[in-house]
Amino acid sequence: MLNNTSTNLNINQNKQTTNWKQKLYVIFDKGSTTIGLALLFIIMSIITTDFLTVDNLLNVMRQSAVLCIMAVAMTFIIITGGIDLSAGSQLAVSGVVVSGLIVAGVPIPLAILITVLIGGMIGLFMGTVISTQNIPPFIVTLAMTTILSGIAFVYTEGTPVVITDAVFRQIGRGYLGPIPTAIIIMIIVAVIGHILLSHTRFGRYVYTIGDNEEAARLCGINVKWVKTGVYAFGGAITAIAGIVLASRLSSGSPNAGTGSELDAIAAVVLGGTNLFGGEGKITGTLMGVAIISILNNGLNLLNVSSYNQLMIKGVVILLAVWLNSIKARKKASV
Amino acid sequence: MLNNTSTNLNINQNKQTTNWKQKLYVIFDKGSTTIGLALLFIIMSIITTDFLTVDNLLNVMRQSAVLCIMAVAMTFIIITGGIDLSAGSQLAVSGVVVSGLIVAGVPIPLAILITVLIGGMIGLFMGTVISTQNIPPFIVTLAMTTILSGIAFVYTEGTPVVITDAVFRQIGRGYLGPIPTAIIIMIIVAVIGHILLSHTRFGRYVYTIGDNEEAARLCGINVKWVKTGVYAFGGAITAIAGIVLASRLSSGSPNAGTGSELDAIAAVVLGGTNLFGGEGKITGTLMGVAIISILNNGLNLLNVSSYNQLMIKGVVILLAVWLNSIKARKKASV
Amino acid sequence: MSLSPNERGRYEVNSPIIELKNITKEFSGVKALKGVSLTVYPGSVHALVGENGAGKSTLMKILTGAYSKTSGEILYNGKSIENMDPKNSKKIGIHCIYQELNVANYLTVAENVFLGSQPVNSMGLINWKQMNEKAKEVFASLQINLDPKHVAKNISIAQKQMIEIARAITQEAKILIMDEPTSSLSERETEILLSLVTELKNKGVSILYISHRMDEIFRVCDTVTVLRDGTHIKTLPMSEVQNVDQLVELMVNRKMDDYFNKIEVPIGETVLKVQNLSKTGVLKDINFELRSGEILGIAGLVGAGRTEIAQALFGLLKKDTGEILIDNQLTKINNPSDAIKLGIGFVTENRKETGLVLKQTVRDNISLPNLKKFTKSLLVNKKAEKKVSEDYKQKLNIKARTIEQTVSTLSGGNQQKAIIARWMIQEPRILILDEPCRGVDVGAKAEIFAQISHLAKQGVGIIMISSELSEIVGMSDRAIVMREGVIAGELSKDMITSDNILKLAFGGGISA
Amino acid sequence: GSQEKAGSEKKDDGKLTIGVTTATLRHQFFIDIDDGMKKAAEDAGVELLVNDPNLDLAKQVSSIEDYMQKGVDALVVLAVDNAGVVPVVEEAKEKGIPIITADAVVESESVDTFIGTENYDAGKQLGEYLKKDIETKGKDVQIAVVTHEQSFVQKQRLNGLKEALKGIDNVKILNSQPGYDRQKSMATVENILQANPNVDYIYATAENSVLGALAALESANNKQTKIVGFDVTKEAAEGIRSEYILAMIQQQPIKIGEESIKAALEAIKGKKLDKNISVPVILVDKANVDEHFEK
Ligand SMILES: Nc1ncnc2c1ncn2[C@@H]1O[C@H](COP(=O)(O)OP(=O)(O)OP(=O)(O)O)[C@@H](O)[C@H]1O
Ligand SMILES: Nc1ncnc2c1ncn2[C@@H]1O[C@H](COP(=O)(O)OP(=O)(O)OP(=O)(O)O)[C@@H](O)[C@H]1O
Ligand SMILES: [Mg+2]
Ligand SMILES: [Mg+2]
Repeated sequence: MLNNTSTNLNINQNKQTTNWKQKLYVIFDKGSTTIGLALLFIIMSIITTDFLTVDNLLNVMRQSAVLCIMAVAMTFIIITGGIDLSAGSQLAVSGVVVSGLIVAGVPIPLAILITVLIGGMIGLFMGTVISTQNIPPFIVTLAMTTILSGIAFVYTEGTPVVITDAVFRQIGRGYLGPIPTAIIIMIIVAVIGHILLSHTRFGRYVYTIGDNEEAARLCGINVKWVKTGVYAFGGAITAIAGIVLASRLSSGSPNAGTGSELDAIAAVVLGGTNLFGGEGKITGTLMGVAIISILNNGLNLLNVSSYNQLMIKGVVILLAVWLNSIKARKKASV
Repeated sequence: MLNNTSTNLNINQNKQTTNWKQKLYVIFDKGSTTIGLALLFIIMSIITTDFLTVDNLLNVMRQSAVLCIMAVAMTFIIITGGIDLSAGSQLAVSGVVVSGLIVAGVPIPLAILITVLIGGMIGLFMGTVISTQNIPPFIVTLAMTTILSGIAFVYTEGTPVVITDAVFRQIGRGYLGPIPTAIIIMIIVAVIGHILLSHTRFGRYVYTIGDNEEAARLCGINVKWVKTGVYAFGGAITAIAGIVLASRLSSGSPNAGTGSELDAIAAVVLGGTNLFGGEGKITGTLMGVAIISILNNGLNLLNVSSYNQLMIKGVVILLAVWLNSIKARKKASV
Repeated sequence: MSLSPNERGRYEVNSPIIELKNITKEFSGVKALKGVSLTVYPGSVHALVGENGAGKSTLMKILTGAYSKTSGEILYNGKSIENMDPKNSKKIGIHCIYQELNVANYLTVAENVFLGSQPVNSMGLINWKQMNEKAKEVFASLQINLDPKHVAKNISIAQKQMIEIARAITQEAKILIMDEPTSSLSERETEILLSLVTELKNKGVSILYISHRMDEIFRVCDTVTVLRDGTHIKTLPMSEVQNVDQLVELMVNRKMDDYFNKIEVPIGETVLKVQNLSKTGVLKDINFELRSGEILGIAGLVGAGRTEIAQALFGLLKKDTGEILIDNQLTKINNPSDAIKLGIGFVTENRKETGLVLKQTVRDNISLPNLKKFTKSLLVNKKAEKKVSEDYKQKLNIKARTIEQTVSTLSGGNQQKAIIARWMIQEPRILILDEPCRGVDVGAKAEIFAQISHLAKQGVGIIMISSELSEIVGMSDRAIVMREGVIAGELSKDMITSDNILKLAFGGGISA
Repeated sequence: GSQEKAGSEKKDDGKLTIGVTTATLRHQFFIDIDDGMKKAAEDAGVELLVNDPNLDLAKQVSSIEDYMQKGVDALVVLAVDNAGVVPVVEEAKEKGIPIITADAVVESESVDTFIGTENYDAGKQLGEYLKKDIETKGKDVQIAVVTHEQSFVQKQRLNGLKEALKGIDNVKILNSQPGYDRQKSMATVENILQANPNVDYIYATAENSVLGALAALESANNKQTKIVGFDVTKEAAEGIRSEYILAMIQQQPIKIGEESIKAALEAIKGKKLDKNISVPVILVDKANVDEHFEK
């Protein structure tokens, strides 16, 4: 009896240790982005007293809302093996559209709805071209960048459209209780994105297409539809980002957002999504966004001079991806 | 006997007609970029009298020299399945370096040599990181963009370095006989690039790696070396582009060239190179460069206002790639 | 030809050219090889057999340096070699035809033959002319008709396999590893390959030969090594192996009596009728029908158009003329999705390119076309999904640690099983299997055939394309034989014999 | 809580902090403003924080938010865009931080003062000069425009010049052509010269487009066509001497910088400032170039 018990104990202990080991392994295996993020967080907390305050953390989150929403859309697109270089211009277009509508007196909810629909239509157009005409997404979206940018400039004649509506401002600058509205919107988008990607058929098809398009087709998946759907969804989500940005700026500017697609792509890749498609997670993207936002915030708080910021940012991103790649290399070096 | 002869004749005739048909087929199959370019050329010649003059054509070629040299380097990189988003910053760095050296009194040939070497080293660094650390080129070169840009700004403190040396100015502005020097440099680089890519083992390894990296490795190709070599070569070539640009502008500016990597990538893709690697040609790239340069030139000649230029450029690039993709779809739908 | 005991003695006196000693290999904590040793003598053909996942390919990849070993020693001519990599192994004359084909799709056929060692002229430039001519010569010697200038992308998998074989010949290797070289070849090419193996052996080349086709092992091999679950079971000269059953027993560790598990089931109504199907240059006037519960074998040589029939049925090949009727209803099948809706399932011949979703798990791969079944109120029910996948992992004996293992890390045969499982869950009315047992071991084959029979019993009509005559003979209720895009003949159950199939395939007639 | 503490700590050692968000530090003009501010801050013994969003509006807004976290005593804003910073600036003002805008006007009650060039007026001034030159020619003239139309400030300069030339009917102003950086501007001007070899003037609305145009004219050896534009640098001064450039508006960036800091300090002290502190521009041509730029 006694013997038996001790054996049981032993077994349990063994189980526990392996569990622990496995967990550690999993953290390192799947979560080296986590490590990078944690490192950055700790370093920032130590070297500047302004960083680790509730206020500032909310501030960082609020700042990251636009990027985060964009990055959620970008995650879907990149997992299909695509890319969206026009996301920044889409931001500008939707900002300009929503402010134009509001200034024209359209009620805010309707204005938002129309803007999101237009965003979806832009995505739909790109998705259709990409999936039916067999043109690389890189080039379609690159061309769309200048087209959309041109449209935004022609529409506004280069002058920002100013929104004076106080309610609209609340979207990007207001609070719901103690929490900034922008953060709440960001969380909702991320949660929807996560569920869609990981727990629905559509999401699973997105992965499959990015991995082996031919296999997907042979399994009866309507590859064209799914791809088109991803870009349409991406366009709609990016329009939401554009609306939040317009609210933050209380204006729609054709200049706003240019170049932010690169930040979004960087966040997605930092989060472990494979640029060649087939692999990735919204949770990873959130961490990638956090890394970029904390880095920007920290460098500002530390008052690093602008040229040095350029260099430091590059180096940190490189290091973070490198940390993340160690697991990949471990796997590859079989 | 007679019978025999006639049969022979028949065969010969058959051969000829099939040859003709084949040739037509080949033009359409391989050369829809050619068609796009030809269309653009014809349209421009018709709608503006200023386009089709020897002077203007030399002007277009001279303007395209920098882009073309960059695009040759980019072609190699994209065929391996990579990308170089830092090419624009490399342009700035090499411009700044060469002008700094010349202003410091270093003899021009030496200054050029050093600059090209530094360019090669930058490429070598990126290539090493990409090939040994298994980090996606997109992200490595994106990070390098800000790092290099930062370096160029710190080095110059943001102020362009002015070159007054008349000999150096000749590189970008001078003539050899009736032909602008820049065009000659461009042609030399393109020819070397073509031979290297299509007629040497190194070049064929570049294709193999982009096509099937695992196969390349298992065939005993040193994938890491070849990849690193491609980026190093690319860096050196891009440095040459930077030198030509610095000479054209008579100064090295840390701002010069930013964003031009996207033009280079667009040119390469317009030329039929597969963004996923394995496929592509220098000759195609030349045509892509021509499309972009003629477009820019034509829009200026036509006095199209700058916002409209944005839109038209996007649309034309989209159309050109679309034309190019028809063949791909034809093939795929067998 | 077999060696006299005398000759074999001579080889054994020879010192070994390669010795693998105590090789172990771990993949993220799991041992794929547990101390395997292997000795290879010059001028002999050494067979490596074992179940799917036994570790054969892994052992060979360690020998070529494609994988690094966890521990153990590799000796070449008695000298220990550390840091083996593909480049080094190539240098010392080891060449491998890997199980998963390694063809660069956008390069030409000739370049693929000379991949990594294209001939160059004195200036260091590629000598295209010489390369193309050499490639042509090799193809001629292999009796295959391939244009060296053709881009490799559009050739069939069998032709890709032949490219690899051609590559192996041009390398003039001292040690040649062939990992299931015949798995996608039909009779004719297999014959050519086997005679090539003998020829090379006589030239003194050592050959390591992996195959699940037992008859080949008996025909060309001198020695056989059996692996099971990553351990070395036995090495013995072929002369000491009495029959296939003995060898199989060593492999699977149990007695096997029936390889096919064919159950006779009553044949039902016609479910599928193909009429006058034609496609210029590929298929000509194809007519046949399929009944529920029937297994229809399609035989023929590589390139005869078997796969194309399947593709036409599945909406992958645009036909020029012809009708496809299901349940006597005219159908329009423009894409796979149409076909699936009509109850057709299709296991393709090239699992890597058209089947597997490599970055995903075994579960994902199994459930892929069946997600609709697991979807409850918009969300995928992972529990149900897991249960079914787990079920089929057991049924088909898929060797994976868990169903959450990435499918790319499974052995070739087990990947094939996962794909077959995918379509079984679908519960199709018509199931097309294109080389269903490509790379599957004898034991697992029996399991798959049992499942196929089981499906037939449930009334599924099955079309089975196979290059292995024994499979057609053992499983079919009826067979059609293709030759150059036309149906050369149809054989009723009692007429299905190897002889008859071969005669039709090669263009002869058969006597009733 | 901790934020106030950080602020009070700074007050303890008596040092004031001014947060600057500039438009970009990649152009000489803004670098000069930056130099002016640094100099003034050093003289006054205040700590200067500088952030460079490099023309990204969202980043500029974020940087102002970050300054609020840090608790700066005053903000100097060189707005990337005249509208987008309004809400965040108002938020800062609500927290009691004085707002100084420089270079680009920001329309808001919260702004204490604006310091900089009246770009529209400066454009007009250049236009008046040009008008005289055109009148001496007494023939039809063509003016090509090289500009970065996406820039608000450059647009004002263009509008100002157009206003001045209104009413003269022998002037044709061509459509604006793109010229963000030097390389692009140079190519644009080369192309313009192909289409209109007889173009009389090139109006380049900023430093880079002037220098790009200069490179194009120099390389074509074209002294028929004259450049007018903004922001004289050493290279441009050389261009004025060699008569490629007819006249230019020289802003006083260093002075703008200095004035901004001075204004910020006064605002911190609680002084009420003028809404507009204009820093005059200088029109530089061959006659006075040597006064302002050494050879
Ligand atoms: N990259 C890898 N990562 C993890 N496990 C692997 C990897 N490659 C192979 N394995 C595992 O190693 C074992 C041996 O696989 P191997 O491919 O050598 O089998 P095999 O004998 O060649 O089988 P088959 O006859 O099916 O080709 C299998 O259990 C397989 O899952
Ligand atoms: N996508 C394609 N483009 C051009 N030719 C093709 C394509 N696919 C197949 N072919 C050609 O069609 C012919 C028949 O193909 P395939 O070898 O697949 O036939 P098969 O009878 O199914 O042979 P098996 O099943 O034994 O491989 C071959 O000559 C092949 O080269
Ligand atoms: Mg194997
Ligand atoms: Mg086939």
